[in-house]
Amino acid sequence: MEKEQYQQLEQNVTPKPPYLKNVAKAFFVGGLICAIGQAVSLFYIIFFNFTEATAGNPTVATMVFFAMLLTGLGLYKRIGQFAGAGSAVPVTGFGNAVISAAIEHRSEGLVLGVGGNLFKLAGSVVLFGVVSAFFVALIKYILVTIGVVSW
Amino acid sequence: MVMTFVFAFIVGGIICVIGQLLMDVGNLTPAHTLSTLVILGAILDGMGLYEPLIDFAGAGATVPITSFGNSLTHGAMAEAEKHGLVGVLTGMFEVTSSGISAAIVFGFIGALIFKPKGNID
Amino acid sequence: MTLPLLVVLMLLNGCAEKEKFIVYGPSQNGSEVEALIKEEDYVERSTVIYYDDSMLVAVQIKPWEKWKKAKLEKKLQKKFEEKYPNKDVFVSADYKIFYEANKIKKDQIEDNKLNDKITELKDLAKEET
Amino acid sequence: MVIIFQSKPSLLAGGVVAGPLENRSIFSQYFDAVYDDERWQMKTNEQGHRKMIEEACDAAMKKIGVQSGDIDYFMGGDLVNQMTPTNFAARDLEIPFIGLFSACATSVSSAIVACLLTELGAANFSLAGASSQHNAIERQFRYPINYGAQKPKTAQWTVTAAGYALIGKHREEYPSIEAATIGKSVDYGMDDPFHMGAAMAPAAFQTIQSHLQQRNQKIYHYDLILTGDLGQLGLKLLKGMLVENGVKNEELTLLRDAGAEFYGQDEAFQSGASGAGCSAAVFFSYVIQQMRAGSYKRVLLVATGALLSPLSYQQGETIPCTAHAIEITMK
Repeated sequence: MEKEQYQQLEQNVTPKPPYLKNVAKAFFVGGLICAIGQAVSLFYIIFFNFTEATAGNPTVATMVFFAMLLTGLGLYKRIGQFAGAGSAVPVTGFGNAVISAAIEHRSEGLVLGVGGNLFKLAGSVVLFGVVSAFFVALIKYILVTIGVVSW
Repeated sequence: MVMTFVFAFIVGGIICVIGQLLMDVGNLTPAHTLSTLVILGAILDGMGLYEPLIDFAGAGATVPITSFGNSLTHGAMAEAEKHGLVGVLTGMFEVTSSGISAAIVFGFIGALIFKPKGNID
Repeated sequence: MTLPLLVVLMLLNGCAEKEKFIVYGPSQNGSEVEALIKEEDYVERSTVIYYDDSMLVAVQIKPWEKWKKAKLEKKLQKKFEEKYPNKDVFVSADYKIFYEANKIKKDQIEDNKLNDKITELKDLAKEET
Repeated sequence: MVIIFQSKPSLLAGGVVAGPLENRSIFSQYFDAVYDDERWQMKTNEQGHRKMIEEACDAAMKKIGVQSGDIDYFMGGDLVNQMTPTNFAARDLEIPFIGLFSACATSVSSAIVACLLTELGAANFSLAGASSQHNAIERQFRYPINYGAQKPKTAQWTVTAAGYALIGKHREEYPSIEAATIGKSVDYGMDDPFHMGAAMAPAAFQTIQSHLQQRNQKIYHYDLILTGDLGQLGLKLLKGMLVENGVKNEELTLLRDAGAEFYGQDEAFQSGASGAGCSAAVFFSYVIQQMRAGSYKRVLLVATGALLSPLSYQQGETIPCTAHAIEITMK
């Protein structure tokens, strides 16, 4: 059998991802995580001195804390299998990526294992976050300097 | 206040749906998907659109990873406004989300107390 | 986790329904301030605290208008500054400020403490991170 | 080229040890031991992996009543970088050892080498097999265990199991290895590490075809052709290829796949089981016992392996695969 012919066969046999179902699950779980985040943020606004503008930081930290518990107990991967991007895209997914790598590489020690592999999965997010922020700010700075837009 | 929850749910859900489509239709790995969304957040902030989204949806916009790109860009732009070109570089982590620091700290703690387990359910 | 919270919030909302626009302070121009805010149809609820020569205007913007929050805040600030040029006006659309303003009213905080409290809220609202 | 073993070395015993999740395998009743602790009370997954190999070898040796001092050669491998679990097990077993890497096809490739040594007269007894430990393999090839990535329907679950066979000179009452085919490395341009079945099916197809042709056999000459870990989709693809080649539908029922059947119909495991321990565990427990019980007279075992590394697929390489086959008969 020729390669092309086989690739045709493979296309026919391999099931397509259930797009609609996956999207619905991602929407529901992702939305739920954000609604929980909203509740956490309301908690910080009411009981601590945080405003809507500043509550984001403690909220995110708290969500990452939840992610640590769920990751350590082995529950986050199950949520992930069900929800896909619904649990990967919220900051809890970022936390899961960092924390799961940390737990996994504990066996190689705290310095070489945890330290060296902490950002194994999430490093790309930090990289592209920083680099894109740099370029976006740079472009905006240039545009402001030549007077096209204002800050 | 109730509507804030509804909007947080819907906007957060929609951002996750974009991620799911990138994965399923675009055939991207999770790392590629998240990187794309972070860049998207940075660009939206550059156009001045992300802050209104946060005002509208609250945690629906601050909890998804897009807000990470937003806060980095926000810091860089705020410093650039004050200190010019140098600020672009120095301002980056000025306002940055606590996501990174929390992830590092909790990652460390998690590594100390948990062990990986290969269970399925 | 969210569900009970939502229920509580709905109850809270229901109770507050009667008093959407609250003015707290000496009564002479209370209705004037209220009318001023009611002109702005994007404001859902408001609590104004005023004393001596300061005025704290805490508003909640309607959900569908909220994405313009920053702009509307500025607009309202300008309006009040023009209307009360000799008063120190501070307008905020932040929920925290609104919540605290309501607490001031509910607890009937006295004038001498009021000043500190409002300065504190102003500082809080100006924080960025 | 097919290898014919004139002396017909025998599979004297098999030792299979598996992890806790493998309790759910439909083959678990044939295993020698299923442990509750996936790390075998060791500190790391890799140490547990090594321990599992040793236990499997012990189980095989015990059945024939020999000790590690009686074994002439130890052939085996696993999927961990540089195969340290097997290398370290060899250190503890103190048997002359060659590590073999054919990914998940190692169970059969090591058996072939053991048969060659037996045929040559160099070995009275040799141990051959392979193993995999889920946690140790997943973290290396994919993600940390606790990372919440969504696995597609095409994904397979790396089993925690070690399977070792004790191969010796021909004895009537044991299943014997008559012939073997060493597979080529076949690449049909598949590049999805979450769809190994599709990458491996062509390799299995080529090896089966070449073995049957050179042995002048048809599928129906066998009671069973059992592939290693193609998974449900990979098996479907293999059957599809065979049908294209003129194999009749009724013959296809003789084709089964260890990986596809391993965890039964449990959808949590997606397309089925995989890993070097998958084929080793099933071949050296279920198959040997069924043959000794007389259920099968002639069996073709085809272990399949995907020869990729995390590095190779991140660099955008396609996945070359191999399949090795041994033909086993029972009087």
